Amino acid sequence: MSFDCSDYKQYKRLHLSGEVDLHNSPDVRRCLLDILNRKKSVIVDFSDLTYIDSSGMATLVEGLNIANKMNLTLTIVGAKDAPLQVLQLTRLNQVFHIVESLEDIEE
Amino acid sequence: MKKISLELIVGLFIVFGTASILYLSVAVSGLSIFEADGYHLKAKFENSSGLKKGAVVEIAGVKIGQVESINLDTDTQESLVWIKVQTNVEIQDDAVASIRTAGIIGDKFIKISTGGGDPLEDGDEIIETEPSISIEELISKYMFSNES
Amino acid sequence: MLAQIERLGATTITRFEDLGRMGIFLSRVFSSIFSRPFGFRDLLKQIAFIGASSMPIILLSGLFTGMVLALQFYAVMVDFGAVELMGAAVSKSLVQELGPVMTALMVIARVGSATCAEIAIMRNEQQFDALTCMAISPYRFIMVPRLLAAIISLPILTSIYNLIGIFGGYLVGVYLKGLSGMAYMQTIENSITWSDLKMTFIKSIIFAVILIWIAMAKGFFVHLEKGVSGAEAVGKVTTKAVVASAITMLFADYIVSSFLI
Amino acid sequence: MSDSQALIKVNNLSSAYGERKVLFDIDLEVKQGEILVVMGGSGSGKSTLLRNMLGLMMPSQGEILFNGKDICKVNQAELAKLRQSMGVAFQGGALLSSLSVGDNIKLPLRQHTDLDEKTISIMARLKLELMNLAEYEDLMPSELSGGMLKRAGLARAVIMDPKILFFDEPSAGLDPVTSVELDQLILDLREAMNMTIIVVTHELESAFKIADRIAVLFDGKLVTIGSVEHIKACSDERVVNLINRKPRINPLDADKYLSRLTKGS
Repeated sequence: MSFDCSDYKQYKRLHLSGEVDLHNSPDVRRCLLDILNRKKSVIVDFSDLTYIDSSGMATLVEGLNIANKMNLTLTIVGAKDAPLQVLQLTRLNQVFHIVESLEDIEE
Repeated sequence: MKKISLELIVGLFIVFGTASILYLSVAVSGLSIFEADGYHLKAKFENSSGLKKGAVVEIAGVKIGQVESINLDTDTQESLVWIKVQTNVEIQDDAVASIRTAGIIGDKFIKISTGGGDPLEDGDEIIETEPSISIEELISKYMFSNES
Repeated sequence: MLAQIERLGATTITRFEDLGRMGIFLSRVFSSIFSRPFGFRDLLKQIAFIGASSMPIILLSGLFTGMVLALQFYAVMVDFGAVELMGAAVSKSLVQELGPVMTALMVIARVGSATCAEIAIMRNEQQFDALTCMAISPYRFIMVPRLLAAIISLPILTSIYNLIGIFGGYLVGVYLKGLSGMAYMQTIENSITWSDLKMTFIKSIIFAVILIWIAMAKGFFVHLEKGVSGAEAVGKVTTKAVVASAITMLFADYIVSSFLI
Repeated sequence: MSDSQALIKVNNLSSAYGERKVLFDIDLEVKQGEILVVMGGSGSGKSTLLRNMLGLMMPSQGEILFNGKDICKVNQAELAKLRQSMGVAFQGGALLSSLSVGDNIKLPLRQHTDLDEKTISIMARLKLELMNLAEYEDLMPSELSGGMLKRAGLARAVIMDPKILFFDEPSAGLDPVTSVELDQLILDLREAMNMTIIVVTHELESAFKIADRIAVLFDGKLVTIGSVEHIKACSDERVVNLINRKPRINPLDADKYLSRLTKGS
């Protein structure tokens, strides 16, 4: 698993690739909370993500909650396959703002 | 609320329990954690049978110290008893130390009858002593006097 | 005749097997004490249950034991003119013998039975299987907090029992029989030695291990009970645990006393 | 599912309680992502097979391989690691009676991971939501009904997102609606998480609905194993009886019957 953080328009883009599981979700969490603490809206890029477990999902839920409180946004981009199915199974697809590709994000 | 009460209960229990353990060991059994102030005197007895380490030393029925050690003085074949006396109590060089018994079958203790001479200092010896009183003497005492 | 001998042999073997199983159980519990993570909250819960909640019964029984002791010693000692020594007599019997033994009996009745039944029900409901399948050792997770809580609680309860018993003796001796309070306390101070206190502690710790061990092990092996199952088996092992721990405790009391007196 | 490599292999397994043998030479394989249903009447040895596969009971003979490792032979540390990738939902839930439902579900995470308490709490709630148990988090197990306990047990079993899920009697004692929901949930879990699921049951309907393959046990022997169609088409008398729910008929010997009834008098 690897993740990197870059700027995209006025957002911060958190790009996850590979598998997010119990062992590396704390790293993702630290990075996500750090971005939100700096009052930046986040785009979580799922396009290269092959698997995300519930600890990863829980991390994103926590992030979304913080973002909403601070009037920021957390958007998931390019979810497909297994990660998308996990979102659907837990019905989190109705909670997160999910778009298909980066171009769909409004300014 | 529930969480606080669990810690509180256990905390109280342990504090209360430790206090009673301390009380048992310090107050009841007379063990002192901090060495009480005092000075040491020695006395030689012809016979100290029944006297134990920690036994009470008293003047006029008041506890003023305790027995520290009991050994045999190999020169004189007498019993060498070291006692510790509270600092504020003066014992004179002509005082008499005698070993007595509380009741008929009670514990032995050392009774000191004070004199009028110069005060003794740490390490001095009480010269005049009376040994343990034998049971026969005790009975005769009971029969002929009302002193208890 | 031959059949009877055979049966006797079989029962003996079963008994030895039971004992061996319980021994292995205890050694596993002890060797799990230092494995991580340590359940500190569980330990607190168990101290609250074994120790703190036993206070009322300990205070009451200690008080009455002390009072009865004082009455009886008075009746005997008054004939010898030795009533001044009542404090010594009451405190010596409490600290050396009655304190640890009575406290342990009270805790067996209150905690031993409850622990045995609880663990037996956990076994019946497959809770230990579930723990094992979650890679959580039942010894570390369930047994160790109970063992440690018993080892911590019993000496404390015993001390409280001793003190309250001495106080009970004081009440009877001083207020009922007119002894001097000073004399009562003075003889206690003279007669109780460090080795008496050591005895109280050693006994209470040994009793703690015995009672919690037997309660836990009997409950843990409820499924091996022959001819009974379910609720009936829970009842049966609980009774067995109470009887066995009381007897083992008294036996150990004799052994320890004969070594330490 | 396209991956046809066997995740679990049971070779020549026999098991016994003391002298009484209950399993005889069982051979079976479970593939990655497959749902295998083990079926049989009561006393057929299906629970014993499950206990053996979980390492709760030592087989008297044979081996059980997970990814090629025999669970009877691996050391404690490896066994613990293996078990963290397995989830087990027991028949009655087997929740610890001293912990609340929420704490029960969080237990494996608290014991085995260093995750933040906030993450753990959200993870537990996600699973509770999945099982329709959201409002029961703070209740004690004794306050729940049998069906809820079973679902809470399942929530705990999947809290670590295991690769393999064992489920003992999912629909026993449940009302039909809950039972259907639970079947759907098993299918969803496989779909979303690619779990390998082994279900032990005696319920025909649910077995036919969820199973990729069904193994039928009878008196401790594996009668047949195969797809639902294979089982439905199977001509073995024992399987047919099981499917058609025919009572067992023992041929009656009138004299022996009479002597059995009047034995001892």
